[in-house]
Amino acid sequence: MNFLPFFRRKTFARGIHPAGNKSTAGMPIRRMPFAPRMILPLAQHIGKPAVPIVRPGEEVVRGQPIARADGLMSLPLHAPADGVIEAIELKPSARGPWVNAIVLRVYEASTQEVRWATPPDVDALTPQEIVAAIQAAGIAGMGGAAFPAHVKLTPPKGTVIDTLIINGAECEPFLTCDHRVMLEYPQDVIRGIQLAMRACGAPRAIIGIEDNKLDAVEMLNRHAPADGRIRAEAVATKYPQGAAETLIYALTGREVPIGARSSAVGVLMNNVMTMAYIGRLIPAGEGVIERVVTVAGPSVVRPGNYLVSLGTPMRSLIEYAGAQGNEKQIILGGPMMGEAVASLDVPIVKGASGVLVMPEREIARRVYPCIKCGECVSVCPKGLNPSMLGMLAARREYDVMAEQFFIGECFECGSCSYVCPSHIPLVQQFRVAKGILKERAAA
Amino acid sequence: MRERIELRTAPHIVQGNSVERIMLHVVLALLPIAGFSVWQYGISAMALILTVTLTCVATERLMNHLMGTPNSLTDWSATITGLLLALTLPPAFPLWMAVIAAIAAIVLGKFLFGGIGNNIFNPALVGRAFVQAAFPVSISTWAPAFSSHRFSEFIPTTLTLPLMTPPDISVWAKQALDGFTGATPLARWKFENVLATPHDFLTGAVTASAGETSAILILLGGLYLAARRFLDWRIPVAVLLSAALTAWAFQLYNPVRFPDPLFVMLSGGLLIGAIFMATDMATSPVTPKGVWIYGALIGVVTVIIRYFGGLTEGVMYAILIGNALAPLIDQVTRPRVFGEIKVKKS
Amino acid sequence: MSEQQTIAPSPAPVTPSAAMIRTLGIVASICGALIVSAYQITLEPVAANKKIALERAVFKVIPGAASVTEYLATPGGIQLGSDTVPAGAVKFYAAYDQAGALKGIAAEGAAKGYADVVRVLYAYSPEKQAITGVGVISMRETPGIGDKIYTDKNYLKNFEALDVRLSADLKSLANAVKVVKHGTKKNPWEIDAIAGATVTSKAVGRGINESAQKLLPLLVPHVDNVSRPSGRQSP
Amino acid sequence: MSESLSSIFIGTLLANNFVLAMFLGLCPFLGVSSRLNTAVPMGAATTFVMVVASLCAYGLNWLVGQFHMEFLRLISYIVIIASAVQLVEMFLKKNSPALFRALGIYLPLITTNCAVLGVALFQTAREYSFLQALTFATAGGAGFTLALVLMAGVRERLNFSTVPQVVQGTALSLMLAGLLSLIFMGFAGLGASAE
Amino acid sequence: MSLPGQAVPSLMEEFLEGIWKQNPVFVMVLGMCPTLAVTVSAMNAVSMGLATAFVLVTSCLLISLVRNIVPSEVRIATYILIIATFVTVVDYAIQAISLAMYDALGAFIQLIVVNCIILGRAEAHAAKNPPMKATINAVGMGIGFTIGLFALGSVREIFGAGKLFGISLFGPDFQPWVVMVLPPGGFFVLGGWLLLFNWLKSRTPPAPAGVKVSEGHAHV
Repeated sequence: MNFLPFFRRKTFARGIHPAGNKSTAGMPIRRMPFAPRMILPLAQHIGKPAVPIVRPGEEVVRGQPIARADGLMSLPLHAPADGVIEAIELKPSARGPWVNAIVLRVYEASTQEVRWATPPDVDALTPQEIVAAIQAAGIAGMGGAAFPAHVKLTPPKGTVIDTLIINGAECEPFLTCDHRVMLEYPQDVIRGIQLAMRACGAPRAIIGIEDNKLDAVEMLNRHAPADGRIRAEAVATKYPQGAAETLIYALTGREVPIGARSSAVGVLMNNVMTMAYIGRLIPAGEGVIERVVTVAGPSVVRPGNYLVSLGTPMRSLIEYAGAQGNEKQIILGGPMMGEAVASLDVPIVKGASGVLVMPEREIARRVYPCIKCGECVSVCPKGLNPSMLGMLAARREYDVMAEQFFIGECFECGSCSYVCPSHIPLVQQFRVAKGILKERAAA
Repeated sequence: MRERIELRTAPHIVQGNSVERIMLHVVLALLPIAGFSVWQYGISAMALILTVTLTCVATERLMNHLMGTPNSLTDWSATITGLLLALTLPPAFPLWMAVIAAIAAIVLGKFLFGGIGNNIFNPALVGRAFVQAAFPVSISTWAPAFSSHRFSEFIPTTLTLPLMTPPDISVWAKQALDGFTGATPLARWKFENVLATPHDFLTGAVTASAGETSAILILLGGLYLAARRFLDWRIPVAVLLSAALTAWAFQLYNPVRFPDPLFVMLSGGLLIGAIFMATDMATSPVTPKGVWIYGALIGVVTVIIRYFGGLTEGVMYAILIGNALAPLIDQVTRPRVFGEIKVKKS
Repeated sequence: MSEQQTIAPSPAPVTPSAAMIRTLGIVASICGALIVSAYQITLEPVAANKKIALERAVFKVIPGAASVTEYLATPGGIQLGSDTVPAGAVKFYAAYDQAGALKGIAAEGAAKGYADVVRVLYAYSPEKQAITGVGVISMRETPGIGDKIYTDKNYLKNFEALDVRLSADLKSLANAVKVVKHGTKKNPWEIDAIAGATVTSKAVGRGINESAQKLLPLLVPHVDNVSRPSGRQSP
Repeated sequence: MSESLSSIFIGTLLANNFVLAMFLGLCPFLGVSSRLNTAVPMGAATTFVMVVASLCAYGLNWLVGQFHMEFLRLISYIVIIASAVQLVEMFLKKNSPALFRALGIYLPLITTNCAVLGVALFQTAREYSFLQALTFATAGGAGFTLALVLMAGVRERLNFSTVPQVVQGTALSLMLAGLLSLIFMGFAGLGASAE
Repeated sequence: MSLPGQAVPSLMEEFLEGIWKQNPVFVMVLGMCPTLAVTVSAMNAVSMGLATAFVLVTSCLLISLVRNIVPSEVRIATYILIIATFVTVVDYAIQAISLAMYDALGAFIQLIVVNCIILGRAEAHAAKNPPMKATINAVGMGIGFTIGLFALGSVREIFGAGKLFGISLFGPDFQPWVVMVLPPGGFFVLGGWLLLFNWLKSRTPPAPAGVKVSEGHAHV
């Protein structure tokens, strides 16, 4: 028996404590009006891009499928509003490269009503049918990674899943969309979890929530069924608590071995908002056409949590929320792991949990040589040595990084860069290294 | 809405710490100690501190120029090296030798390896070890603290002409302060079996290097820096703890021959070494376990050199030995990578 | 760095053993001849050099001496010196003045100092039963500190009349020669250490004590045997 | 002079370290100290040969003394060391191929390592007894290994430093050796005042 | 050493090779044990240099003479035997000339046996060249080695004692830098010389062609 959790808050080793900046946590979710033009990239998820099933000039209604999944590792797309398909062409993506997207001109008269739904008999669905329904709804992981949810809920052959972990940690500063969803749609969350448990065969589910959101813990526990198979638990507020390995460790004490997936220790993990959308969309037989997005950052006039239609360009979103004029950087996602967007035409996609509008940094950050202060070593949640990795990366010794220093284990949480007093762009170097290693492995 | 947006990579927020901030605060913590030594030893100590610090800074700038590296004075590291070096020298040290020490510190200790962050050994200690080897007599010539004319006249050795042998100051020192013995508390214990009291140490009424005797100020500076996370508190704790435990064990073994742990902790440069020198980031290990091993090693080696070596003081060499071992310690104590379970040793 | 470059013979055509042995034999005989002739030629100059060096050292600690004779003190009595020193024997030198009268005895002491072994030659006066002088033969101590053992006048004063009387049973020194902390010398058999060069000054004392403890019990009962120069005597 | 074994050991290991204070075995010290995984076997092999050479030299010295042929001492030492290395090599090759492969390339180099001949010459000059000689050789080898390992650790870390171009190469190694030598001066006197 | 395919070097080139292009101390960094150990004064340095040069020249000559009759299996043994012989000769010669010098150089005279330069020259040059050429090359190497040792010894004596060849340079009040005659000083001074050469080399444009100076140092 492990009694430790009784005396210590559930958490993982190391990590950092950035300022929360969660002022939007108290703001209810508000719906944002349709933008005049929606941009819907075909690849809003990890895997094969969707295949368009509409042609330019075709009229669509809100909720209508406009692209189909291309195989198992793929998801369909649904029209977020009534309108006409304007084009299927290359558009800028958050990461920079231009990608194929369906452009939809929205009719001004489009209503908020979803006009395309095929509600199933939820209670009669088999696990396989639930998985198929989740895929048909086009649900991707809504925490940010956008991994197709149905794949995440299919345990690999031969593994037994005893615990489904729901990630409600929301450890990134600024972001509060998961928090609001848990507070405002607890029934959806619980219903989604129940469906997910049926899909993957897990006998129990634990919702991990950082202890700066005890109201959400209480809310979900209140709505959880009495059989006790689903319960919400508080974990320490610490970054990166919401990463898969760290949250699984905090809640179950199990360590996912290097190179293995979480199913190896009998666990599957999904984001809480994904659960909410499963719980809402599967019974209704609808597809994902909108999501809750936190709009925050020092340069926003009206920060808050907005229900935003997928495909809404940054420009429209920021115009609606208001910018203060000193904005310098738009970040899609959280401040620790999010991407700075290259263009204001970049749209909200399924994995976009937040839009942060940041001002210019006050002081120029001069990069010094590594002074071996060891701060990065003392914060790396994976127990890596970022200082050494950084020096190796600077010398392009990528193989040494992989073989002796486990660069493959780095999930780019950014803790090392956050604390580095020499301002070395460690995460950036690691990304380059991992990219090159991947290329070499493929070659 | 401006179209010019900037692209940076994650993370987009930072802790706001920086090398120059850390270093600046170390300088601030050292200033009171330097001030106390000027109060103790007068204008000679002042001249020593200024000469060494300015030489360090000038050498750093010159090396920047020669190596074609950017100006590194703004990171304050050369200033720290200068202050620390000055504080470890005897107040009567001839200024020309102090200049040599400062040049050796910056050139041999730092730029040989490529400047800040790359050095293997603490530069200030390299400088001191160099003059310890070069001028063994001058570096063990001590001047009395609180002599009456300390603010109006230099100690005779201070202004020795460059390259020349400094004069014998024993007669002057005896006049300057009645009953002056010319030996540090450690030397007096080692060779004469006379133990200084904690009171002597706390008031600075002992013979020592310029910055060794202000125990309270050193501790306060250390507490300040540790509280603001500008130094790794584990290192001084490990050094002092292991030195005290080793001294205590020896005292249990032979209470007549070996002094009490408090004497060991307060005497010599153990405090300033543990707090300001062993903690030098570039030259100490980075792994959590390694930091403890490193600190403990310094404490034990200090006591062993003091008790059994030819020198009276071992802190400097103990830290340098720790520095030399730090890369090995780091290799041996690599933390377990998360998920590294029963990993096959290749 | 060429680690790979070894001196292992390369696989060449095998040479018959006889040829190898013959060649090695030829080379070895050339070498042998060279060495032996070098040894023979230098034998005398080397011996003369050694003699001069020895005399210079002995005359320094025993002023007024004009000749030196090497002896061995053995449990069986005093013998003339030879190159090999049998176990239990101690080598010493007797110094005589112009007239051939014994001026003093000199012997070597050695002990580990600060950096390496410190070897000293001390003069013993049989009539005073005391050590009357000391000189350094070799040392590698820190210049400026360790060399105080032959520059520090106060320290050298210790050896003007250092008491090394034997105990009543003539088996050991009545009082072992001891180095005491600077400024605490009370007895004539004590040596006042040099402050700041304690390790080296102690080594000198230890070396003398060790040597005297061995030599004097063997020498003193037979000291009359060496009162006049005999045998191998320097001109 | 009777020097205690512990005093010989500590003194030879630290204060009078073969490499850093007596300049013995510098070529392998500078050549094989760039990586830890070659430094350790090199140190071990050298230590082993030093002990063997010391024992042989002790016996040989006695033999030479018996026949009053001091002029053959040097030549016989170097021959016996070369043979000892050869024997060790053959022995390892036969009985421990793994170790032989690990040390293989270093063994021939040890013949011309002056630390090995140095052990033989110094123990003769200091007239060490059998046990003293054995201690001396072991400590000498351990000291050689210690210096090698320290240097390798430091040099491996310097791989990641921006060492200026003019310093790189042997100059840096020498400067590092100088600094290590400076540091080892702190051990001076250790083991000397053991009264 | 001459590389294959290169024009055969003249005797003058053979002679100069060891003095400058392949200086054993500064370029090849060989034979460092005596280089550092005995160079506490210029006198010791020059004596050691000459002693080594003597062994180098005589053994190279002898090795060159017997090079054609020595089977390759026993060649190293033969070389060591020859070198050890001449070292023993030098050892006695120095004892006969000056005992003080013999004491100052200590065991390092006998350690000439394992000086990498000598065995290296024997193996790489004398064993492949006629006596005349081998001797001239050895003389050059010996002089180069002596110059290298003198460069070290003079710097160490000037700083460490304020003297050169025992003659005081700065008057009686000079404060010696003791570190220079201690082991670290030896490392620092040789390191400093190498730095100086590196620096000079980095300032001059690289030579167009010719013998490529090997990096680091070779082992024999």
